[in-house]
Amino acid sequence: MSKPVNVYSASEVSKTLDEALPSIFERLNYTESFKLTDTKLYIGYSIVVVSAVSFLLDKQLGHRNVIPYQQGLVAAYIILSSLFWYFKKYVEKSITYVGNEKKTDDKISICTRYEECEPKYFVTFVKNDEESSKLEVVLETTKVFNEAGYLQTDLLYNWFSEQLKIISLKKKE
Amino acid sequence: MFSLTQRFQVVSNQAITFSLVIIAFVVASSWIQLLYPSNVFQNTTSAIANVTPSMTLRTSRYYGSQNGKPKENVRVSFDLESDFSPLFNWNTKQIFVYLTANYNSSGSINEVTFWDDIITSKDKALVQLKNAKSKYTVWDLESGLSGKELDFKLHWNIQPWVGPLVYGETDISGDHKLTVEARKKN
Amino acid sequence: MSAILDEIQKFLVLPIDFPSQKRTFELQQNILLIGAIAASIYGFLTQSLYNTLICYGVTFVVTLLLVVPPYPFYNKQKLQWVQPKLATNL
Amino acid sequence: MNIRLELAKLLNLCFVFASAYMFWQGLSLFANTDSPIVVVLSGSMEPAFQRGDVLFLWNRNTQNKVGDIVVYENEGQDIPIVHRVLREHHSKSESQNKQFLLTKGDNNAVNDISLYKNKKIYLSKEKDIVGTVKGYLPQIGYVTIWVSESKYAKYTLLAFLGLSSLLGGE
Repeated sequence: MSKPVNVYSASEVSKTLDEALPSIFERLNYTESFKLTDTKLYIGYSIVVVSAVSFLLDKQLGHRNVIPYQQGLVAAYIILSSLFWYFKKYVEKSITYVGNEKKTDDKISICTRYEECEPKYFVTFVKNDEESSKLEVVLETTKVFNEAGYLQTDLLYNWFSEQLKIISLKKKE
Repeated sequence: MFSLTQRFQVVSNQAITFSLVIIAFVVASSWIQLLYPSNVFQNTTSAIANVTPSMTLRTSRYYGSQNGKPKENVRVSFDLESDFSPLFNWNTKQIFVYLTANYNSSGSINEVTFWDDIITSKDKALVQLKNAKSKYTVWDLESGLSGKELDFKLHWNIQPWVGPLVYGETDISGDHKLTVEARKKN
Repeated sequence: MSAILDEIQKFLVLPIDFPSQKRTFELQQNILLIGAIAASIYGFLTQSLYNTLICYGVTFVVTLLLVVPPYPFYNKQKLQWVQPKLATNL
Repeated sequence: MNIRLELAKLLNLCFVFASAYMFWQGLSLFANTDSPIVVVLSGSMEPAFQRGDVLFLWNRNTQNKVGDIVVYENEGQDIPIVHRVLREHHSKSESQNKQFLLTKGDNNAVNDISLYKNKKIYLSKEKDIVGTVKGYLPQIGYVTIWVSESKYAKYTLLAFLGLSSLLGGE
């Protein structure tokens, strides 16, 4: 087990749960799709590269000699940052996990969020991008963490497999 | 608010945010105090009299001489009166007042300082000088000052406790123009 | 070494319960807001920035004292978490 | 070990530095100067500016007036000096944008000629001036002086950073 978290911190708890999702779904026979994460990382690191170039230019050649380049770099930084912000807000939304069932190839996307000062983890499942299969549930974080701050992965696994059963039942109706 | 450090950070951030608002209020209110009840940018007056120049020749680099050629250095003595107390409000740390002269020479436009003073409190804001000597000895960039017409002005600059620096010029009365006599060739 | 650091870290986290988190957040916001307004007005009326600084500084210290320490009454509504027995089963 | 998770964590850390640096760079371009914010290091402008005060500079003006407080750097020296313009001389023709300045610290007895390099007796607005002081915040910058000059302060800061990163959990 990794480091314990402060269970009275809604953000830390939710982050730990987010990070546990891939391994849980691995056990549930899903393969993760990294499209969103990778796009985000590409944009993010291009921002870092732009700033690094700007920094090195300034240090090596001096501010006065590279003003036109710096203007370009600052413009690129602003554009990329707004792109990053747009991507996070409107494309990724709060999707933390996307994966496919290994046999049936059913796609599942999971959005998660938390609210300050509440021991709750809000999870929304969407199967195969169908609006009808949408399932919104709330996980009481008191049920998967112990007082010392360790995540009980088995309990979390059980909870998620139950939810998946509910979704598949819902579809048959 | 979930841990000791986080609580400390939240309180500090909040305090910094509000202190920026306080600073904005201080800057805005002191600016308004400069405009009302009387607009100090227009209504600060000064009177100058008895401006008399004296000239010496110097050969030091620190007195404008280059390549060993002697340079004309001019000092003036003068009477000056002005009241700067309306410039003091809660955001005034000090006022810097300076007496300058403008003149034109063949190729350039020039402004030079003859005298300045720092006023640190409202009690000392009344400037009354009799036969005062200029603090600086002044030379011209190119040739010399003989024959140049000097036009004296009294400026002020408020250094605030926080915020932007404020500059202004007094409405000067009295005989503030002076032509420096040509040096007698001997 | 890291075990000791973990101990220190655990010891210094000092959490408070969820309702108190909400309460302290609102509390510090309100006190600081009122303090800031009072400091501005008091300083302006006395025409002294020093008074503003002192007034606001006192507000800040008071807020810190009220909000930062994990007083017992901020920890009355602790929750029931998963029993540690299960942890050993893992 | 999940490589994407580690990369995302590293990205967050990089963003802190990147955004701070790009903000500074943007401000430099906006104010057209290589250091838009300076911390006062000497007492030569006391009582107007004390050590540790933070000054905001602007360098889009083509000329300075007498009385302006300017920051200049001598050629080959990286020490910015904050002093007041005592005299200005600029040419009559608009096309020739040259201006010569003589500066002095309010708290100094004499002008700055002895500070200028290469036997100059004037500064060039275009070449030597870093910026004109427009705004002022008191004492905030004292931390930087304190850290760069006292080794105890350096250790205290390091200890504080270490402790806060330890307690922050990230």
